[in-house]
Amino acid sequence: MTRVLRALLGLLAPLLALVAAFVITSLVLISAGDPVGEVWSEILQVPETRNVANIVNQACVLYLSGLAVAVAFRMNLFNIGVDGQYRIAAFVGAVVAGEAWLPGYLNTALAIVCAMAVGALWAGIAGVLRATRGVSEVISTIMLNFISTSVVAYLLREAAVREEGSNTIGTKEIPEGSRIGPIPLAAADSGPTAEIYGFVVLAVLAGVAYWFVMSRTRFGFDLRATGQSTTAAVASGINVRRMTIITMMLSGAVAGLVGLPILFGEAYSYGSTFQSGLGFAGIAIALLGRNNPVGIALAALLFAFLEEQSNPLQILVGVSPEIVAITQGVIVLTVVISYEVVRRFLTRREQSRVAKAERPADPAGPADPAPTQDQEARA
Amino acid sequence: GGGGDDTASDGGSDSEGGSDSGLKVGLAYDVGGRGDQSFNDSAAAGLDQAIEEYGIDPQESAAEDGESESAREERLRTFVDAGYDPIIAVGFAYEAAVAKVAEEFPDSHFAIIDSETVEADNVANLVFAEEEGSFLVGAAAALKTETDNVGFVGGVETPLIQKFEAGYIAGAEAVNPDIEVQSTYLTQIPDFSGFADPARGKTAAEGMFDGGADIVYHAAGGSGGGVFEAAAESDNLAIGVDSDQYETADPSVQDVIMTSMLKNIDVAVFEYLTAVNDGEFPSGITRYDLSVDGVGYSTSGGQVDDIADELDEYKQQIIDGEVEVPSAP
Amino acid sequence: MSVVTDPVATAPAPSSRSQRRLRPAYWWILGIVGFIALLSLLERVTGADDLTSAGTVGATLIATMPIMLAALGGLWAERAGVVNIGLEGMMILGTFGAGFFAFTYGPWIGVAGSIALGMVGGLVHALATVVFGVDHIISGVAINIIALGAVQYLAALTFSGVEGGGPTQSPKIGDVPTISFPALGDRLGEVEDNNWFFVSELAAIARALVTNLSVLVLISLALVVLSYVVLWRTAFGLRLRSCGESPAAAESLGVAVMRYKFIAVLISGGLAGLAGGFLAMVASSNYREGQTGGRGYIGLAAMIFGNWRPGGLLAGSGLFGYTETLGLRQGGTSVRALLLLVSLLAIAFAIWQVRRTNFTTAAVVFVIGAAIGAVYLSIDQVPGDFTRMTPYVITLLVLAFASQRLRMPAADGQVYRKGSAG
Amino acid sequence: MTETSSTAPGDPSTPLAVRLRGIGKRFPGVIANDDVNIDVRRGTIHAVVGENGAGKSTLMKILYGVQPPDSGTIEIGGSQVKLSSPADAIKAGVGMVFQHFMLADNLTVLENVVLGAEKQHGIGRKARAEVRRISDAYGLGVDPDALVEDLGVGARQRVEILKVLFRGARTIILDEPTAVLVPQEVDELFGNLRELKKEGLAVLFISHKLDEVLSVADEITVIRRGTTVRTVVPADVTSRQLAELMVGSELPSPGISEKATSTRVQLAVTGLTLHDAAGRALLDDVTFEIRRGEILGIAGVEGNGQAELVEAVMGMRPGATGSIVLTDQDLAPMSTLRRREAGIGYIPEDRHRHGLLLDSPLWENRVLGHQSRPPSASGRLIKRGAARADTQRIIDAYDVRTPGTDVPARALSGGNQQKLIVGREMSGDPILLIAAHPTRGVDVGAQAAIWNHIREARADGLSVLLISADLDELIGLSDRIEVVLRGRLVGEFDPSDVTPEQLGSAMTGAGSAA
Ligand SMILES: Nc1ncnc2c1ncn2[C@@H]1O[C@H](COP(=O)(O)OP(=O)(O)OP(=O)(O)O)[C@@H](O)[C@H]1O
Ligand SMILES: Nc1ncnc2c1ncn2[C@@H]1O[C@H](COP(=O)(O)OP(=O)(O)OP(=O)(O)O)[C@@H](O)[C@H]1O
Ligand SMILES: [Mg+2]
Ligand SMILES: [Mg+2]
Repeated sequence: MTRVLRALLGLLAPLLALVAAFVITSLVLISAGDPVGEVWSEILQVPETRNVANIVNQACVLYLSGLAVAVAFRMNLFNIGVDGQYRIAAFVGAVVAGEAWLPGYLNTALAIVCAMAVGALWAGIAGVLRATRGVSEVISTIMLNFISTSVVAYLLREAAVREEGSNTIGTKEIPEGSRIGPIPLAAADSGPTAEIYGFVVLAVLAGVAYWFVMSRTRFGFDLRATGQSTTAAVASGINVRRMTIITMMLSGAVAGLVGLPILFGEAYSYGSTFQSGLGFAGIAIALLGRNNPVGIALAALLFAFLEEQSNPLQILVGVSPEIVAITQGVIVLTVVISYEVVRRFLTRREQSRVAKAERPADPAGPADPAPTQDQEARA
Repeated sequence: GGGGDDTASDGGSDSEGGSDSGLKVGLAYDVGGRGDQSFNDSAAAGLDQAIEEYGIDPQESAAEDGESESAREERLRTFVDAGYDPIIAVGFAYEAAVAKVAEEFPDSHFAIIDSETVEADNVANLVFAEEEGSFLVGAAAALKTETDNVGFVGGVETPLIQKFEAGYIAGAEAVNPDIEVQSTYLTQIPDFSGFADPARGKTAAEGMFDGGADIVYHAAGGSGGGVFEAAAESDNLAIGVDSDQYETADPSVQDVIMTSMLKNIDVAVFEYLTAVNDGEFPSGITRYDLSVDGVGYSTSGGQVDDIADELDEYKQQIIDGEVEVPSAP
Repeated sequence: MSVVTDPVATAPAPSSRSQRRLRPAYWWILGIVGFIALLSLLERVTGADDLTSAGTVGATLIATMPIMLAALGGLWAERAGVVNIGLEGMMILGTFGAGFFAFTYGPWIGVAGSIALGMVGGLVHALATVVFGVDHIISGVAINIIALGAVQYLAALTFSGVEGGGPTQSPKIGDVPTISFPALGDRLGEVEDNNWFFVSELAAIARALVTNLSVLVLISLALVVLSYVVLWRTAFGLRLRSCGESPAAAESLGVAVMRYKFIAVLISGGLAGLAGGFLAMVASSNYREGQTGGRGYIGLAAMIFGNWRPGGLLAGSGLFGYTETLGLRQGGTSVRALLLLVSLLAIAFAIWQVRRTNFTTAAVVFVIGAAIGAVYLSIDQVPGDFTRMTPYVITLLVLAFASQRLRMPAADGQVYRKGSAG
Repeated sequence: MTETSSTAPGDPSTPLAVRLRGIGKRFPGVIANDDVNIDVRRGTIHAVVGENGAGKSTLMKILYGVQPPDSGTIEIGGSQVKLSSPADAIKAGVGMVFQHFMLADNLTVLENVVLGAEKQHGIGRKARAEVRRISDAYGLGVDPDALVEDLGVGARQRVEILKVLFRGARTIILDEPTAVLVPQEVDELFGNLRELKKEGLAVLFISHKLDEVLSVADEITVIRRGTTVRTVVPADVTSRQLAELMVGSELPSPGISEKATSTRVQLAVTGLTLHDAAGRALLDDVTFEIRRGEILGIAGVEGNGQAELVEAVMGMRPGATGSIVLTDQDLAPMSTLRRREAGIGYIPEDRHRHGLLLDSPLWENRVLGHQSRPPSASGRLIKRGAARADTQRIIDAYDVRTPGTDVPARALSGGNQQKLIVGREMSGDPILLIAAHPTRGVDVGAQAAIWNHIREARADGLSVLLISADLDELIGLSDRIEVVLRGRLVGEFDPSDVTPEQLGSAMTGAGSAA
């Protein structure tokens, strides 16, 4: 009964948020004198196949980023450093794959492992500082982001191959045999662009692994327990320092995957125009998806959808596409608010059930909640 | 609505002079878009001139910071789908996107600025010899300096900006082999805030002036405003970039802009559109170098009039191939 | 018994706190004097003469203020128990506010506009966290997204087609007045040029303070002092801080917790907005998209670095502004000189650790110190890529050595609901 | 009741300080208060007793304006008042010391005291002088400039009382003030209360320790299921009668404890020593043994090393030296988890901080601390089904009142949370149980149940290290009592011939070891 209710309410909350975001964004558009109807009909139209492919691809990248943030969040660690981690990891992965020390997919595998290892090590710095020196991971990962920018810029210039006359630099291209082939989305006539990254499969696997580890294994239990209460974790025999370091490294390892779909599916090298800022998007997506693997996937798809659909706004409607950033931010905020409203409702139900169980002979008889009197409703 | 729309249609309605050619031109800017007082604006100026003269129907769209490859591609495809032809992509960031989309739509025409690697029958590559123009302003700086110490502030350390640096240093050293050239960059890839952080630009330039320089050249986009301010506050000189910044700068700093390195993107865009208007779609590399006045230096303000002869001599030597200008430091 | 536990989990030793409270009031002055002496010694040894030049000091002031104001914004919010990771977004709003209002109505209205727009961000954060009980981090992240998008959208709307402006920048805007005493400045300049140990450095600092000093710098510094006085010396401040330490206790004593938190977050937003305004008006002279460059996050770091105290965050942002300035100015030589300093400090720390019989720590630190020293000896100039990392690396290093003494407000970041007392 | 008060307790002519009539308060699904009527006279101590969850705290919060009543009237000093916030209550002369201290650790005593009442004497020198004056006048011995963090429980309590007095309260509410105090501190507190009473103040006082209530109160009101059952005078009732009034039926007599001690040593601690960061000894050469089936009680004033002792044995304190041997295994090099696996169960002192994941469902709390052992885990995996089933077993066996295994632990009342913890720690048949204040804040019924469980397990050979501030519990349950003072074991007592007073003086260092 409650489970069904919970599920229903769980769906209701994001819906409420979407409506709120829609209304607020429309208000902004109206007050700015922009054509509201055209904007929404552009954004909300059914995407063409190639746009669907773009959405899935972008969502894949955002998903991995959200997952990386979520791993740390589950332990109450705030990894703002996914940005730096994926950047340095993608660079190393690109160099390794470009060098092609191993043939074919062995090379791919090696590059992926190296990227994850580098991401893990980079995040591990923050983990070690936190565990041994008590340095807030919030600060250290911010600092490490900036540092990784400089480090990668330096290394890129050292490692770069530059085509004569080109103004871009990049690492050596990954040989054809080591690329991860795309999955065609529809019949061939929709053009070569209607393909999604082969890496999507790996992203899905990462999501499944995340779910399994978090909810079914002892490690996941320890991680979540530590996140809820360090003191209780210590008392139950969890080595909190070790968990801190391992969790940060795990988060960094997942962050190491973030740039790889792009690397193996599209760019084939790491260079000046490699997509940036994915780590920060990941924070919003993890929060929006409530650290739940399916939720993160939906959040990533939503964000990617909005990005993709808003792209032509300027050309077709003459409205600056930044308007969807407002929509995205408002969604993040309103989703939480509506979850909070739903949560309070559920807690109240829970409370009354417990109370009934505690005193079976309650003269009040069957619960007759008087919500107007409720403390929280007033707050 | 988005700015591109407003200004573009302004331009369109002003176009009394031109015959209505019916050309629909799409302009895809790099980050910053029209109004960046830098190289996007330069491209916009070329477009505006074409609107004026040929009465074409333009549409513009700007890139966002750190966007994905597919976003750039989609921008081009949206132009194609909406019937724009030709489409001009401003900046090397569009290199891969143009290559891909041009192949998808062989019947549409594209031009890309600052990239010569895209090879296709329907793509025109409009490239510049920034190092040559920079050489001249480097020489000008060396001729004008009283301390034998000049500076260079780059916005973001990219190969493109390094071309400016390389040419500048070569020019300065051609005049005076013992000259000291201080050089710095504000940020590195992928942090492109170095093109938009006047505060940092000012600090860097101040450091150079305090370190003995009396002329600083910037290739830092919007951060250059800080360089001008630093020069104004310390009674030194600065050199602008891309367009004649003497014309566009705030009056309070106008006097310190000794000259500007001109990178005539506007000319390139206008010439391309002229050709298109005449019914031909150019393709392949068009190099705008000193020989065609695609790059150069500005003279407004008159501060380099006294050394114009020497500079012209260098210019001729470069055109004749007597002087080789390096394109990387 | 070699089992380790999280430092967070073990109670801090009370004695160390009591000792800290006994630190004399002139500690700060001693520290600053010592630091200047150290730098001037370093200048002599390494020949990096930009370390304490008036130019460096002046630029440091400018670089420090936005970070410091953001940090001060963070302080107000967190002292009332609300974590404000949305500082960056509020700062972005502030840059636009300054750009728009200063362009339209002049510099002082610009200052007010930046504060007002920052407060709008603060208002959203306060509504979300205080009224709706949303997790503070989530709200902050959302505000950063919204603010960036809103400002880009608004700028495209307002500055496009305006002479000198565009979708990503405002036209040049006026500046608040600056104060200069040229005569005094010149005299001090002479002293500075004489290169007397310590005296010249003091003169350089003084010269920076009497040359082109923006009124907004003075106001910002005054705000630090004012924040201290209000938060630690008034009843209002006591109540506000009590909301960050123990909201339940505060509420049980009749303090309107929600109201104080709300006010604190609003002030926080205003300060962050002013930080953005400073960036647009004083540090540069127009609004530019992306101008903040993560300074809001740095401000947050500076506040934590400064142990949630006004003096501390001033020091933290000063260190940041200083090292960033060094890197941007004559980075190669100056940062090389810093290497020597770091190396010597590390070795000194190692020796101290030996005396406290922490041999592993001592060994690790010693090796690091020696390695840095070796780098110092083997190069003339630090390459540009590395000078730009300096502020971040230094911050990490300092925190690694000092952060165990940090203590945040006890109820910081916790969502508080009314009626939780008891 | 030796001293004479200005007015005779129970004398109907004494003016009323507080008059509650028909107070009702509902929470969703619960009636916390229903038609509560209480009269509190000036110059008296009025006790309120009742089971866990009977509604005592709720009533007090209503009187202090924290929560508004749904129905009923409140009269203070003869005039009816409407209290919509603590500020109103303070204005009306009511002060409250909460069940959980309401102090900001990081602020000084002075700051804590003046908070919210800055108008009276400012926050500076004048206020400090006033705090000193009150502290001296009532013998509270509080230093205004001390950090609250550095204070022990007793001192914190006095700060709480000082807060109330500083605001000039005429009616003072104390919610379970003695739960954390040792007898000497309780005596001091009662001394303070009598002092206040003499000044004509009215004191409302809640406690689960009925003997205390009988000794200090002038009148006692019993609350059962949210309703006032009866108001009595101590002279008329025994504590057993009181308890029966509380639960509404006859109380089961506690089982007679039979010794089950064997000669086998189960736990041997030798030379256990621990220093704090400043080098002060927290534990100083602690040596003791516990035999199979033996309960060793540790008595001591809070803060004398009990917590450190427990944490050191559990392996939660880095830096402790000395040997700890459980049966044949040397525990010293083992992690907390390995120690638990070796057969130690642990009922922590602070169930919220150390015992529970408040936002996790009960079954996950069942797994906590047992995540490496069956039935909740096999290998590296958690067995959710088995964990749920075993949680249900605990719920049944320990009478945990809950609708199911999936509710978050936070939703349970303190007593039920405690029962769940006891049940969890007893599962897996530990050979040693470390129980720190196992019945703190738990009502008499649940208390008896927990004691019974411990006794039964002892009969099966369980050894117990029992820490408690409740000396009756310590004496009633232990086979042997050690007294700890400043980190050292200073004396051993036989519970069968020691009185709480003797123990108390040993704990404060006043008496000599037996
Ligand atoms: N804020 C609240 N929301 C919902 N229910 C509450 C709230 N506060 C108390 N209750 C319910 O009211 C009842 C009375 O609680 P109260 O805290 O007054 O009991 P108590 O007599 O003080 O118990 P104890 O002896 O354990 O302190 C409890 O059953 C509890 O479930
Ligand atoms: N603010 C609240 N919201 C919801 N329920 C509450 C609230 N405060 C108390 N309760 C409920 O009241 C009941 C008793 O709370 P209370 O804190 O008085 O517990 P307790 O038995 O006194 O335990 P402890 O001695 O550990 O404090 C619990 O069921 C708890 O869930
Ligand atoms: Mg209670
Ligand atoms: Mg209780």
